[in-house]
Amino acid sequence: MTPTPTPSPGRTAVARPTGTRFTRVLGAAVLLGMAWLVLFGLFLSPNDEKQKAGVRILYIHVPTAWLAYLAFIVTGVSSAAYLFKRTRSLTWDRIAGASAEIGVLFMGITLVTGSLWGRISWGIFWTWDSRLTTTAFLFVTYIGYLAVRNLGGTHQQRARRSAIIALLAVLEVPLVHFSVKWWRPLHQQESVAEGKLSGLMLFSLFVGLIAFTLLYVWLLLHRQRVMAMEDALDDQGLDVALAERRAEGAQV
Amino acid sequence: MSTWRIARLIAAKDLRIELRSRIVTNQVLPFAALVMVMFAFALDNDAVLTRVAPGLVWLATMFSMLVLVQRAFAVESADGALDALQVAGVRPGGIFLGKSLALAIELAVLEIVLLIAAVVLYQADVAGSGVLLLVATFVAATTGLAFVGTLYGGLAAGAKGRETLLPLLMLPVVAPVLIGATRATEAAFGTNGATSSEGWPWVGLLVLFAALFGLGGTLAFGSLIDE
Amino acid sequence: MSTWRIARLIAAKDLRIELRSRIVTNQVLPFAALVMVMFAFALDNDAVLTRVAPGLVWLATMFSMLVLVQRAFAVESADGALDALQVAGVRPGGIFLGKSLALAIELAVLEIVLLIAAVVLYQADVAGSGVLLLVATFVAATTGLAFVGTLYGGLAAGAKGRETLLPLLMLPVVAPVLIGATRATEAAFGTNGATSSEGWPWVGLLVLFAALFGLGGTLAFGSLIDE
Amino acid sequence: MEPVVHLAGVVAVLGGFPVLAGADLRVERGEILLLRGPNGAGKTSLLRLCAGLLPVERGEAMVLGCDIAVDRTAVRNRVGLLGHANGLYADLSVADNVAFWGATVGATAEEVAASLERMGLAGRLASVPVSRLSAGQRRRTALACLVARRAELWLLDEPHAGLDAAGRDDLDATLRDAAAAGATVMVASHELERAGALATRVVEIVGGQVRT
Amino acid sequence: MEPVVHLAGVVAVLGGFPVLAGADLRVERGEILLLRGPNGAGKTSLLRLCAGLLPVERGEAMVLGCDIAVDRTAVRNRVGLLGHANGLYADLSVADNVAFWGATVGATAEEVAASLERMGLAGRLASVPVSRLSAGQRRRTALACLVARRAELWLLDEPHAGLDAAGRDDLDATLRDAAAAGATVMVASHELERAGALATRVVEIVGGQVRT
Ligand code: HEM
Ligand SMILES: Nc1ncnc2c1ncn2[C@@H]1O[C@H](COP(=O)(O)OP(=O)(O)OP(=O)(O)O)[C@@H](O)[C@H]1O
Ligand SMILES: Nc1ncnc2c1ncn2[C@@H]1O[C@H](COP(=O)(O)OP(=O)(O)OP(=O)(O)O)[C@@H](O)[C@H]1O
Ligand SMILES: [Mg+2]
Ligand SMILES: [Mg+2]
Repeated sequence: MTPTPTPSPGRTAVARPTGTRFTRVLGAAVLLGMAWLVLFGLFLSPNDEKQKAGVRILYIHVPTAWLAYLAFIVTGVSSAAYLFKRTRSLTWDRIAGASAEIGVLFMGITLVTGSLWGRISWGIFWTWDSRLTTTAFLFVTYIGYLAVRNLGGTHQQRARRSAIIALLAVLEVPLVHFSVKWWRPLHQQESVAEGKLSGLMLFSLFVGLIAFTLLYVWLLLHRQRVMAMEDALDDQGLDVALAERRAEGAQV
Repeated sequence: MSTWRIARLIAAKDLRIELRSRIVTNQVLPFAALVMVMFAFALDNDAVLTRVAPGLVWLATMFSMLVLVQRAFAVESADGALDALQVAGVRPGGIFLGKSLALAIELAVLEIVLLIAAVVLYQADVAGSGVLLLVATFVAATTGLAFVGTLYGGLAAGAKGRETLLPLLMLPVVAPVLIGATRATEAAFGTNGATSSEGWPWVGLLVLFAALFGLGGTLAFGSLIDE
Repeated sequence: MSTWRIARLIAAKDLRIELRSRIVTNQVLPFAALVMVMFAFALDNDAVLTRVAPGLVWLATMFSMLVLVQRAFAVESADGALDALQVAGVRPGGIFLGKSLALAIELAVLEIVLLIAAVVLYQADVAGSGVLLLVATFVAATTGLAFVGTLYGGLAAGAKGRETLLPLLMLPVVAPVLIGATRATEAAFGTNGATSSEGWPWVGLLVLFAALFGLGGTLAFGSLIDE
Repeated sequence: MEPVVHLAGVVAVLGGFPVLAGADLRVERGEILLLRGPNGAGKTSLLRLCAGLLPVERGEAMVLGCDIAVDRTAVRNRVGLLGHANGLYADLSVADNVAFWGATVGATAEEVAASLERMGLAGRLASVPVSRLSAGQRRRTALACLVARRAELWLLDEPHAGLDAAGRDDLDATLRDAAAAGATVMVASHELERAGALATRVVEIVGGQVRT
Repeated sequence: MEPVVHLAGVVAVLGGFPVLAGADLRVERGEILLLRGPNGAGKTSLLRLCAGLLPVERGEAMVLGCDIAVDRTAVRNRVGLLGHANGLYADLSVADNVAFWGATVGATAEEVAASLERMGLAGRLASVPVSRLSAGQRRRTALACLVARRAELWLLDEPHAGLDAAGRDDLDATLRDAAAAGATVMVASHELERAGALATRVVEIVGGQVRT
């Protein structure tokens, strides 16, 4: 990630746009990747013998799920990086926050696509399969995490609080991943890893994976820069507020 | 100043506080949804679930309601505002109706979400004819719950250890609502082959209940809240 | 002053407050029992009940626990005592351990009652061999719950709308405990023909969980509570 | 003319403790009465009793012509009480709070604005939520709410506490005006110089009784 | 000798509002410093900052030789704070409260008894639960807890408010003794006569700054 300097002179920070050449190229790549995903996912890849065209949901469902994992892990790692004295910087906190937001978004997509798929292949939107439930919990946990980020206090307080929550929350990811092993599942077992997918399906899945990965990185970069600017704005607002506050004295 | 104007005044105040603090939308709703998920998980067994879905909707409503009522009176007794209200000569009946109104509105929002959750999560679905019944049930039950909640919330507000006294006081009283609403909802959902016609008597019970506590509260609230 | 001595000091204080106010015994216990009865109402169907009894015990525990945790921190933040505690330089780790300890003791009392209630109400019965498993489960789960409760209770104590933020934060996290404890208890009760040997892995999970939050809390509590 | 407050041998009990142990007091219309006395003497209790918040155990107590030993609620909408607590809604803004309490007696927007003005809360502070005020600013807000209530009998419990010099002047002026306009004021306070200068009469309360 | 409190251009923020807007202050050992200033000036904020309860946003702040801008927790067990709130446990008796706070610094039973004595709480009141005390009696209890804490730096926010004449004398005596014994005392108050007589130095706070 390209770290943004902690925003002391707010104005300059705000004047700077969130795009750089790199992110523009990246954005183009994202569009391209999505186009490929549509091409392969909807047209080139074959129907599944059991699930017919329904299987095509896979190309969104699984990548978003995995990217959500990644996002949450990134949140955890950068939270740790923040807590670790020598690397302490609000940039880590912002990355953590941004990543969590994207993760929640992706996990949401997983849930929606999943339940749609469930309607198709199981005939129901939702069931108390272990993976589905644990996924739901993971989703809520990170909503809670975002709520904690909004508790207020100084930036440092926000960072410290949420970092701890993040470190505790990330432990749920393996819980979701292995849930299919631990509890009687209805949900798919590991099928990709065991190579149960036909070549073209697998390829389409990887296209999707790459496309969403690019999207994730792109979103992350922009989001955390926007956050940096928000923080900068706070500080800038503080300068104005300080002037007013001092004026209180004069008028007395 | 008429009791009714005071009620409006207080309901408006409570709702404004809610708007400012966003508690219901940001926290109670997720909580309620979560409660449903918890139930579902604790009894993970679809056969069971769909059968008991109506009951769970109401259980979840009730637990979330406990939170709401607590909040509603925490706001009053935090800084001795309840005293001030009394001295302000605000008619107890007015306070009661006002707070009930606000509570009912918040509850309604809550239940709609829970209902949707139930339909999605537990694959409960409403038989066409049942819709009317369902609406009737919800209106009656909500009113009743709001009245009971306010009545006992007010009673507990004075006492110390409020947060724990409240559930104790409320749950047993609410049991009839729970049963009535559950049965009526089952009828509406057509669970266990119940037909909506079977539901209406229950709605009757709910209405009776609501009327009873509405009246009781309006009359008795004064002597309940003043220490 | 050692962290542990402070923990004992605070636990003693909390328990004394409890003794004086009799909240757990007079209010939370009945509440918990009530919750069980409510469940019984909501899903009145013996076949189902016995099957889901273990899950219900833990659901009830959790809801009662929400009440307890709220109370535990209402006591602190009512008159700004949490501030005072911090200024008193009382080590956050100590506060955490102390309040967890008190909470765990209160929870234990609670669970025993619930368990008995379950056995009586739902005709659940413990397979002789399961007793040890059951005890282990309860100890591990209780510790875990106490840690989680204290951790998030402390976090929410500063925030406004505390009473509602708490459940949102806590429930998803305690879900694993709920699952683990339920499965282990099922094994102990021999529900659905589970044998107690199946239970032990779950106890392992519970212990892991408790250790995790115990450690996390002791280290991180300070930065969570300071506003 | 009948007194605004007339207590004879009033006994009041809280949790088994006689907070008032036979209090006799007579307050005429337009008076500003200062209640002084050591901590735990019963000043707050006396004020709360006059406001109809504390049941009369024994003795007779007439307030504004109502016998509060019989019916405590009758007087309520005619008295205004500022206790040790402020009775404000922390999530609402200063203006919203004053507006609400004003509305309970049907005060108009102008009257509300006037009350804010009176306690120096117009301007930036008016729109700040109470949860973000300093102690003294909260006290001012509570006073503004009281002013907006336009009561016949004002009961104030240590109103000066927490107020700065300007606030105290605002307060004293407000109370004098109220008394001049025919209201009756009872103030419990430990700031004898300040409150003494304000009061038209001083009584001392000791051990739940009024010493005369 | 280094100062007990040394603030230079300290800025502190609450909910986006700069409660302290560049405060400079230097307090020597053994001083009794009076902080005066209008409501909302920042007195409470300043005291809370010195107690390590309010994070330092900008500027440098040394308290008892610890840099609280870096680590706020270091000073905590060496300062004692009496805020607007009392920080008491309502269900516990007066004695239990004081004993608990005393225990946090390992005070002996004698020292606890002495602190109760000091604030005139020995006897009946000692065993009464705080929830049944009058406002002033609670304030006394809070002060007794503070005394039992034997801090190096005492921070008091309007300690006189709510105390009766006797209580104020007890308080002043206590603070003088503490200062004489080498502690440092900072008092925020609006009761300028009373607190002014007590203080060895007075500074005025306005608009989040210390006016000199
Ligand atoms: C709401 C319902 C659903 C949710 C919440 C959900 C959630 C998830 C999650 C979190 C993963 C990532 C698993 C991991 O690798 O750790 C996943 C993977 C997968 N899901 Fe779903 N899913 C749902 C429904 C479905 C349905 C209906 C199907 C197909 C019948 C399906 C098929 C798959 C497949 C094939 C994978 C890849 C498995 C692997 O190789 O690991 N899912 N799902
Ligand atoms: N939580 C908060 N959020 C935002 N602003 C706050 C908050 N608390 C206090 N303030 C503001 O900070 C300023 C200083 O508050 P502070 O309590 O320090 O004043 P003070 O000098 O103690 O006043 P008083 O004499 O009334 O106690 C006030 O203007 C107040 O409005
Ligand atoms: N809830 C209660 N239960 C039992 N006794 C109480 C209760 N509240 C107050 N008391 C006792 O009643 C007496 C009078 O209390 P009150 O608050 O009227 O005193 P006060 O004159 O206002 O004192 P202060 O100057 O400290 O405010 C006190 O001795 C107190 O201990
Ligand atoms: Mg008093
Ligand atoms: Mg202050």
